[in-house]
Amino acid sequence: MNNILNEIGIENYIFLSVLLFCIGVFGVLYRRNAIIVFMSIEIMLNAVNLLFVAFSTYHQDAEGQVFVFFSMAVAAAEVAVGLAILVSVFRNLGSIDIDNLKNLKG
Amino acid sequence: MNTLIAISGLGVFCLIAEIFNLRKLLVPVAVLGLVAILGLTVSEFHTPNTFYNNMIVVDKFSVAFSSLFIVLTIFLVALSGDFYKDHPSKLSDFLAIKIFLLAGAVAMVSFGNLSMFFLGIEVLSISLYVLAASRRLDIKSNEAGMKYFLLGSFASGIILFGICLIYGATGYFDIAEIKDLSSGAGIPVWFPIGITLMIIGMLFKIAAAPFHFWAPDVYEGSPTMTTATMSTLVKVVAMATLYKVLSGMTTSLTLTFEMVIVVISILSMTVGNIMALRQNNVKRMLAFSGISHAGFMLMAILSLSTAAGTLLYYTAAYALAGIASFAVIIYVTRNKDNEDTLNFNGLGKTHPLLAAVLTASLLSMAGIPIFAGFFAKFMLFSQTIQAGYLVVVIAGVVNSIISIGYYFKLILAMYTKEAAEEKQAVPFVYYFVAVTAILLNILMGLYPSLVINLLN
Amino acid sequence: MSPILITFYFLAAITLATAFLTIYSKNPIHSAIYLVLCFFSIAGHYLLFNAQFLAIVHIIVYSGAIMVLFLFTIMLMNLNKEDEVHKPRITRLGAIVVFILTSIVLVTIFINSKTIMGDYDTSGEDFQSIKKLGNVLLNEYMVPFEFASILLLVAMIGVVLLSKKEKTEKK
Amino acid sequence: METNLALLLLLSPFVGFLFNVFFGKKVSRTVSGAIGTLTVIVSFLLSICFFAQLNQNGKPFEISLFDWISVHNFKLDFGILLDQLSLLWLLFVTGIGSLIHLYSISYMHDDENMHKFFAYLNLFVFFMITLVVGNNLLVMFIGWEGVGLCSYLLIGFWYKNQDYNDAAKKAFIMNRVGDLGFLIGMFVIAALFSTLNYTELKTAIGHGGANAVMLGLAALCLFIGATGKSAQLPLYTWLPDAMAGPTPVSALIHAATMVTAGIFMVTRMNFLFDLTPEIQNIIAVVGALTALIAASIGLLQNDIKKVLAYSTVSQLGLMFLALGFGAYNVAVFHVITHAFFKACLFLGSGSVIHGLHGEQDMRNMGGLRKAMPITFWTMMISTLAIAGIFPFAGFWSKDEILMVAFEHNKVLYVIASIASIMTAFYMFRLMYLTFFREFRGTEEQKHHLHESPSLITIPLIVLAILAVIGGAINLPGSAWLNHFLEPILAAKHEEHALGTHEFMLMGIALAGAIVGILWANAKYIKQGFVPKADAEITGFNKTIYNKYYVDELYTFLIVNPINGLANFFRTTLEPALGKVVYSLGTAANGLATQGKKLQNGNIGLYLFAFVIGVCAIITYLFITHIAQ
Amino acid sequence: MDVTTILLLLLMGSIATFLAGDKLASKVALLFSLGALGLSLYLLNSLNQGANISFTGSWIDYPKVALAFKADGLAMAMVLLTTALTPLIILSSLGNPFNNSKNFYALVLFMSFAMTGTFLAADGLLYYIFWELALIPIYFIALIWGNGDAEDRKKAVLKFFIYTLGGSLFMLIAFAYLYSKAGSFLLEDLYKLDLSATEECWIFLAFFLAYAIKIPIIPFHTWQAKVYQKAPTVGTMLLSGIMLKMGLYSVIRWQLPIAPHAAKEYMPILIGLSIAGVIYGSIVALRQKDLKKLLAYSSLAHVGLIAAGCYTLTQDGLSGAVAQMIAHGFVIVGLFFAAEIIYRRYETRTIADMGGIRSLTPKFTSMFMILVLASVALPGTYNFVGEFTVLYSLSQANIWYAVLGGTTIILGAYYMLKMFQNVMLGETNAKAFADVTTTEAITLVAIIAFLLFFGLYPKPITDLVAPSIKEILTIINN
Repeated sequence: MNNILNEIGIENYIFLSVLLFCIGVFGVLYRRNAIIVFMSIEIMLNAVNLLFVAFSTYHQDAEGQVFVFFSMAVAAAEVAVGLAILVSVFRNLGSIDIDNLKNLKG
Repeated sequence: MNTLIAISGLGVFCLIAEIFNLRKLLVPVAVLGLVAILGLTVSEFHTPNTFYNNMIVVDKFSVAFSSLFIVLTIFLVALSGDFYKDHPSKLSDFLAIKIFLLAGAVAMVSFGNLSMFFLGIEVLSISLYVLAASRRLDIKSNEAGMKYFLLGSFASGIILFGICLIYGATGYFDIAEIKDLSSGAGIPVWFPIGITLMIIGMLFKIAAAPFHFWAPDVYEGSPTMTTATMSTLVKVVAMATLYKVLSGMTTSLTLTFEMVIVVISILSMTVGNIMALRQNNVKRMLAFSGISHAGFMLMAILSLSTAAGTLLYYTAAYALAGIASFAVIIYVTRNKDNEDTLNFNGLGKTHPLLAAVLTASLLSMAGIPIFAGFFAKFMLFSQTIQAGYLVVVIAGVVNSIISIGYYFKLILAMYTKEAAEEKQAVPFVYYFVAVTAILLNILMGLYPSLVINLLN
Repeated sequence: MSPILITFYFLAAITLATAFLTIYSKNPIHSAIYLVLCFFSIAGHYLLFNAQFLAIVHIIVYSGAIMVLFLFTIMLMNLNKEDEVHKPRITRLGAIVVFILTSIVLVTIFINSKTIMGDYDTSGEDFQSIKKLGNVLLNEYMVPFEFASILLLVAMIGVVLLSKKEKTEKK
Repeated sequence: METNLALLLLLSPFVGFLFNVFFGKKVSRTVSGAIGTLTVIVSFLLSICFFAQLNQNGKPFEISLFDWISVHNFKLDFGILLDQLSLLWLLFVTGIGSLIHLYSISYMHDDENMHKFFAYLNLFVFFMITLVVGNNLLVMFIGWEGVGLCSYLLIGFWYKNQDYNDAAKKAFIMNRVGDLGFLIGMFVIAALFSTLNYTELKTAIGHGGANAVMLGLAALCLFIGATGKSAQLPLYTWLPDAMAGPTPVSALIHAATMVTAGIFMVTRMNFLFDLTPEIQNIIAVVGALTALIAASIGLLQNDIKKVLAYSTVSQLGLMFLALGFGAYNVAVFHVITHAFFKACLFLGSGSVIHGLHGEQDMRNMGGLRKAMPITFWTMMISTLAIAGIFPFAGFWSKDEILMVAFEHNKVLYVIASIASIMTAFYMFRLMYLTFFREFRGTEEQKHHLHESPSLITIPLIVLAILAVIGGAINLPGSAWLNHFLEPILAAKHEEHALGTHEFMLMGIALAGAIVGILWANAKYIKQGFVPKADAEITGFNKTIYNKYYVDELYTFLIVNPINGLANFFRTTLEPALGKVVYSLGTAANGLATQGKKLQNGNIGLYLFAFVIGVCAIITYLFITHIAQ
Repeated sequence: MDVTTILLLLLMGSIATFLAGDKLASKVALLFSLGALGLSLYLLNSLNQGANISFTGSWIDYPKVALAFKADGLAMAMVLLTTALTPLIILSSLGNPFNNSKNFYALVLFMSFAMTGTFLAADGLLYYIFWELALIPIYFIALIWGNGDAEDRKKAVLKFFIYTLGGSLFMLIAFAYLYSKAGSFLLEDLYKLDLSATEECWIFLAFFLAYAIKIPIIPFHTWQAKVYQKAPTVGTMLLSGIMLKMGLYSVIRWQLPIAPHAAKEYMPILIGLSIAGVIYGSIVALRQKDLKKLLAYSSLAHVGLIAAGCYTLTQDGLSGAVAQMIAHGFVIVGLFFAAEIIYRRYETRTIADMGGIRSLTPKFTSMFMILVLASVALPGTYNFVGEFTVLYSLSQANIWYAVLGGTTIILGAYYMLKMFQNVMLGETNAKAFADVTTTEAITLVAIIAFLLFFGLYPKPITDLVAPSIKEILTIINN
C-alpha cells in the first residue's frame, strides 16, 4: 500500500490543520453568538483530529486514530454540556450574545 | 489503578443510591468510602507499579497527590450535605459529579499515556462546567458556567493540539517513550511546540496570567461549594499535572522556557495580588489570591527535578487553608445573596472559633509562620534561589507583602466591625471541616518533614 | 500534479472555505450548514488517508449527532435570523489581526522547522483497518476507553443536572 | 575607719535627703529642717577632721569603693579622693551649706513643702560632695549632673508658677549643653590615656607625648562644660533666671558652691590646661568678657537678686580670667572669698525680701537701714568686700587677679578693672536703693517692716565676719593657700613679692573701687535718682536693661529654629515620610482600580488575552529559536 | 534543665490563660510570667555556674532546620529583660478592664513566648519563625484592644504589620540564600560562611531592611508613632520595651557576624542614619501634643543611639548597646505606664489637657520624675551607663559621632522636661487625681529600683554579657 503522504507531504496537512485551527480561533474571537463560538471550537477540534489522522498515517500507527475516537467522545460530551448551559443561559437571559454576559466583572 | 477503579465505583454507587432512595446515607457513605479509598491509595505508596500498558503509573508522586486530592474531596463532600440540603433531589448527582471529578483528577496525576491525561482533564473540566452552572436559575451561575465552558473548551482545543504535535513528533502517546525520545537529536520542532501548548492549557487551568481572566468571574458566579472545589482541589490538580507533564515528558527545560515560566510566575503573582486589593467579594478576592498562588507554585517548575516534595507541600498547605477558609465562607454566606466582606463583620464576636479558623487560614495563605503556608513559601523561595532565580523570589516577597493588604482586610472586618446579626448555631460539620483542615495545616507547619520527605 | 494532490487541494479549499463561511455567515442556520459541509470535506480527507472507518464515524458523530444538536438548539432558540449585532469594529479588526498573526507565526515556525523530504514510512502493514483499530482500542487502550465512558456519564449526569427541575423550585 | 568616715561624710546629707523624702511630711517642719541641717553639719565636721589630718601628714586619702563602668580599655571605679583641693572645697561647701540650711529653717518655715526643700538641699549637698570628692572625672560627672538636677528641682521649687519652671528647665538644659562638652572631653581624655583617674592622668599627662591637638580638644571640651556650670559666656543666661528659686538656693547653689564647680574642674585638671596655652587664652578672654558684660548688665538691673546674679557671673568671669593665666591658686582664693561675701549678700537680700514679703524690685525699697540694721550692716560689709575695699576679703583676692592679669595681658587687665569699677558702682547702687533714703513701698509693707529672726541673722553675721577676715588665708606674704595647694598644682607659681609695682596696682584697684562708689553715691544719694519704670527706659540703657537681648538672640538663633524644625518635621516631614510608604499602597490600589477596568467581564477580551498570550509565548520560544 | 523550659512555660501559660476564662486570666498570666521570670533567673544562675543550658534538637530534615536554642550571656540578658518586663506589664494592666481578657492575656504571654524564642533561637529559620510569630499577637492586641478612632487604628496597625513583615521577608530571602550556601541554618554554620563582598553587601542590606524597620531607624520609622499611640498601653509597652530590642539584638547576633565586612564598609552610613534618628526623633518629640506619641519619638531617638552603638562594631559599642537596650526597655515601660496612670484618671493623652498634677499626687510625681530623669540618662541610673558607654564607643570611632549623638542629652532633656512641666507642674489641676494604687506603685517602684540599682552597680549585667560580645567580635574581626 502506498503512503499517501508521499504525494501530498505531511507539511501540507500541517498547514491545512494550522490554518483550520486558526480559523477556529478567529471564529471564537470574531463572533459574539455563543453557538457560533461553539462551532468554531468544534472546527478547532476537527483541525486537530485531521492532524491526528495525518500523523497516524505518517507514523503508520493506529494510536493516532484511536485518539481521534477519544477526541470525538470529548467533543460530543462538551457539546452536550455546552448546549445545556447555553440553553439555561438563554432561558434566563433571552439571548446568547456572549457580550451580554457582563454581570461578573471587576 | 485500584484507586481509580474504586473512585469510579463509588461514583456509580452514588448514582444508584438515588434510585434506592438512600439519600440520607449518601454523604456519610461517600465520606467513608473516600476514607477507605484513601487507605487503599496510601497502601500503594511503597509499591510503584504500572497498569494496563502503562496507561496508569502508580508511583510516589501520584500516590501522594492522589491522597491529597482524596483528602480534599472528603472535606468537600462532607460540606456538601449541608450545602445542598435545599436540593435533595440533586444531591446524588452533585456527589457523583464530585467523585467523578476526583477520578479525573487522579487520572491526571497518575497517567502514563496522554490519552488518560486528556480524558482525565476533560472529566475534570466537564464536571466543573456543570458544577459552575449548576444553580440553573441564577444568572450569575449561568454566566460563570458559560464563561468557564467557552474558555475551558478553547483551552482543551489547545491542549489537544499540543498532544497532537507531540504525537506527530514522537509517534507515541506513552510518556515514558516520549521522554526517551525527547532528548534525541532528531526530534522535530513540533515537539517543543506541543509541550508548550499543553503547558499553556494547564496554565489556563491553574489560572496563571495572562490566562487567568476567567478565574475571578467564574469563582464569583459559581455556587460557593463549586468555588471551593475550584480554588482548592482543581488548582492543586492542575498544578500537579503541570508539574507531571513537564517532568514526565522532558529531561530538562531550556533556558528560554524557564524565562517564560519566570515571567508568567511574576506576572501571575503581581496581577493576582494587586487585583485582589480592591475586591469586596470574598470569593473574587480568593480567586485573585489563587492566581497569585498559582504564580508562586510555578516557581516549582524552575527547579523541576527536585521540587516535587516542595510542590506537594505547597499545594497541600494552600489547599488545606483554602478548605478551612471556604468552610467558614460557605457557612457565613449560605443564606446571603452575595459574598461581600460585609457579611464577615463582627464574626470575631459572634463566632469566635470560625473567625479564628478563617484568620489562621488567611495567615497561612499570607505565609505567616507556624502555619504551613510559611514553610511552603519559604521552601519554594529557597529552592528557587538555589536554582538561581533570585528575581522571582524578590517578586514573590514583594507580592507576599501586598497580599497582607487584602487578607487582613477580611481579618479586620471580622474583628473590628460590629456584627449585623445575632449569633446562630453552626452545624457541626462546618466546625469539623474547618478545624480539621486548619489543624492539619498547622501540623504540617510544625512538622514539615512529614510531608516533604514523602517525595524526596 | 498527481490526481491525489489535486483532490487534496480541492478538499482543502472546501474545508477552509466552508470553515470560514461558518464563521462569516450571519445566519446561524447557514453557519451550521457550512459546518456540516466542512465536516464532510474533512471526512473526505480521512478517506484520502484510506481511513474509512474513521470517516464514517466522523460523519455519524459530527454531522449526524453534533450538528443535529446544534441545529436543534438553534431552532429551539429561534435564532434563524440575521439579527446579530456585530462586535465593535475594533474587536473585529483585532480578531482579524490576531488571526493573521497566529497563522503567520505558526506557519512560519512549521516552514522553518526541519522539513521531511523523501519517502515516508510504508511498512505495508495494516494499521488502520477496523480490525486493527478494534484491537488497539480494546487491548492497549482499554482503560481510556472505559474512562471515556465515565466522561460521557459525567456529561450525561451534568446535562440532567442542568436541566432537571426541582420540586421545590418555583417557575 | 577612714573609709567609713569618708563614706559618712559623703552619705550623711543623702541620709538627710532620704529622711526628708520619706518622713519629712510626717514630722514637723522644724524637725525636718533640723535633721537636714544636722546631716550637713556632720559632713562639715568630718571635713574638718580630714582637713586637720591632711594638714598633719600632707598625704591625700584615696580609696576605691567598687567597680562601676568598664569599657574596653579601662575600668572606672567609684572612688573617693580627699586631697587639698577637694578638702578645701568640702570645707566651704559644707560650711556655707550648714549656714544656709540653718538660715532656711527660718526662711522657708511658712512653706508647706519645706521638707521637700530640705530634701532637695540635702541632695544637692550630697551631689556637690560627690562632685568634689570623686577620684575620677566620671564620678565628678555624677555630681556635676546631680547638682544640675538639684538646681533644676530647687529653681522650680515653686512649681505652680510656669515661669519658674521655665527658668528651671532652662538652667538644666543649658547645663546639659556644657555637660555634653564635659562628656566629650572625658571621651577624648579616656581615648588618649585610658583612664579618667586624676592621679593616673596626672602621671600620664606628665609623661607627655600626647597629641597636642587632641589635648587641646579635650581641654576645650572640658572648658565648655565649665562654662555651662559656671555660667560663662555664652552659656551664662540661665543663672540670672535661676533666681526664681528661693533665696537660700540662690545663695548656696547659684553663688557659693555649684557655680564654682567649673573652677574646681579646671583646677583639678590644671595639669591638662597647663599644656594647652591656646585654650588657656580662650579661657582668659572668655572670663574677662563675661566679667565685663555681666557687670555692665548689672548696672541697670532693678531686681535685687538679679543684680546679685549678674554680679556672680561677673565675679566668676574674673575667676576664669585667673584660671586662663594659670593662676589657679588665685582663682581658688577668689572662689572662697567670693563664697563668703556673695552668700552673705544673697542671704541679706533674702532677709530683705523676707522682710518685704516677697518684694524684689529695688524701686520699691529704700530706707531699710533703720528697720533691718543687722541685715544692713552685714550686707554693707559684704558689699565693701565685693567692691574690693581694703582690707576686706574681696580686696585681696580680686587684687591678685588683677595683678596676674596685668602681668600677662594689659588689655584684659583693663577690661577686668573696668568690670571691677562697675561692680563697685552697681553694688553700691543696690545698697543705696535698698537701704538709704526713704521707703518707697506700700504703706502696708512699711507697717510690717522688721528685722529678720535670729536664725536668719546669725548666718549673716558669720558670713560677714568671714567676708572681713577671709582674705587672711592668702595675704600677700603669708600666702597660706598657695602653699596648701602646691601639691596639686603642676606648675609652680612664684610668689608676688610685695614691691612698689604691686602696691601701685593695689592702689589703682582701690581707687577704681572708690570711683565706682562715689559715682553711685553721686547718682543715687546726691541726685536721689530712682530707676524709671520699665516702659520709660530708652536707648542704650534699654539694651542693657534687657541684657543686650542675649536671651532673645538665643531664642531667635537656636530655640526658634529648633522649634520651627520640630514643627516642620511634625507637620510636614513626618506625614510626608508616612505618605511615601502609604503611596506604595495607594499605587497598588490605583493599579488595582485600573486592573478592574480590564477585567470587564467580556469573554471576547479574555479570549483575546488568551490567544495573545499563546502567540507571545510561541513567538518568543520559537521565532528566536529559528533565527539561530 | 535548659532554656526550652522557659519557652514551654510561657506557651503553656498562654494556653492556660486562654482556658482560664476571663475572670482568672490576668492572675493566671501573672503567675506564669512570674514563673518564667523565676525560671530564667534559675537558669541564669546555672549558666553562671558553668552549666550548659543551650538546647539543640532536630526538627525538619529538608530543608535542614534544627531546634537550636543558644543561651549565652547575651541571649539570657535579653530573655531576662523579656521575662522581667512581662510580669511588670501584666501587673500594670491590672487596672484596666479588658473585654475578652482571656484572649488578651493569652496573646500577651504568647508574644512573650515568641520574643523569648527570638532571643534564644540559634537556627536561622527557627529564629525567623519566632520573629514573625511575635508580630501576630501584637497586631491583634493593637487592633482589638487599641484606642482611638477605629478606622485610623486599623490603618496604622495594618501599615505596621505590612511594613515590618515586608522588611523581614527580605531577611527571609537572605536566609534562603545563606542556606543555599551553607546547607544549614545553624548560627555557627552561618558564621563560618565565606561570602564574597557583593554577597555580603546584599545580605547585609536584606537584614538591614528587616531590622531598620523593626528598630526603627529613620527613615523607616513612620509606622511607629501612630501604632504606639493607638495600641493599648500594654501593647505599646511590649512593642517599645521588648520588641524593638528584638531588632537591635538581631543586629548583634545575626547581622554583624554574618556580614561583618559589609558592616564595616557601611559603618559611616549606618551610624550616620542612626544618629540622624537620634536628632530627628528628639526634635520631632519637642512639639508632640500627644503624650504617647512624644514617648514614641523619644524611643525613636533612644534606639537610634543604641543602633549607632551596635554599628560601631566595638566591645564598648555592643556592650553599651545591650546595657542601653535593657535600660531603655525598663524606662520606656515605666514612662508609658505613667502615661497610662494619667490616662486612667483623666482619660486623655493630650498634654495640653493635663498639668498641675504634682500637688495632687506627690508620690506619683516623684516616681514619674525619676523615670524622666532616667530617660534623660542622669548619672546614677542604668540608662547613663548605657548611654555613656555607647557615646564613648562612638567617640572612639569618630568624635563627631559622639558630639552629634550626644545632642540627645541636650534635646532629650529639653523635650522630656518640657513634657514633665506641661503634664505635672503648674497650677493645681481642677480635676481630682486619685493617688497611685498599690499595684501601680509596685510596678513603678520595681522599675525604678532596677534602674537605680544597676545604674550604680552595672557589673553583673556587664559581666554576663561581655563574654558573648567578645565571642561575636572575634567572629566579626576574623
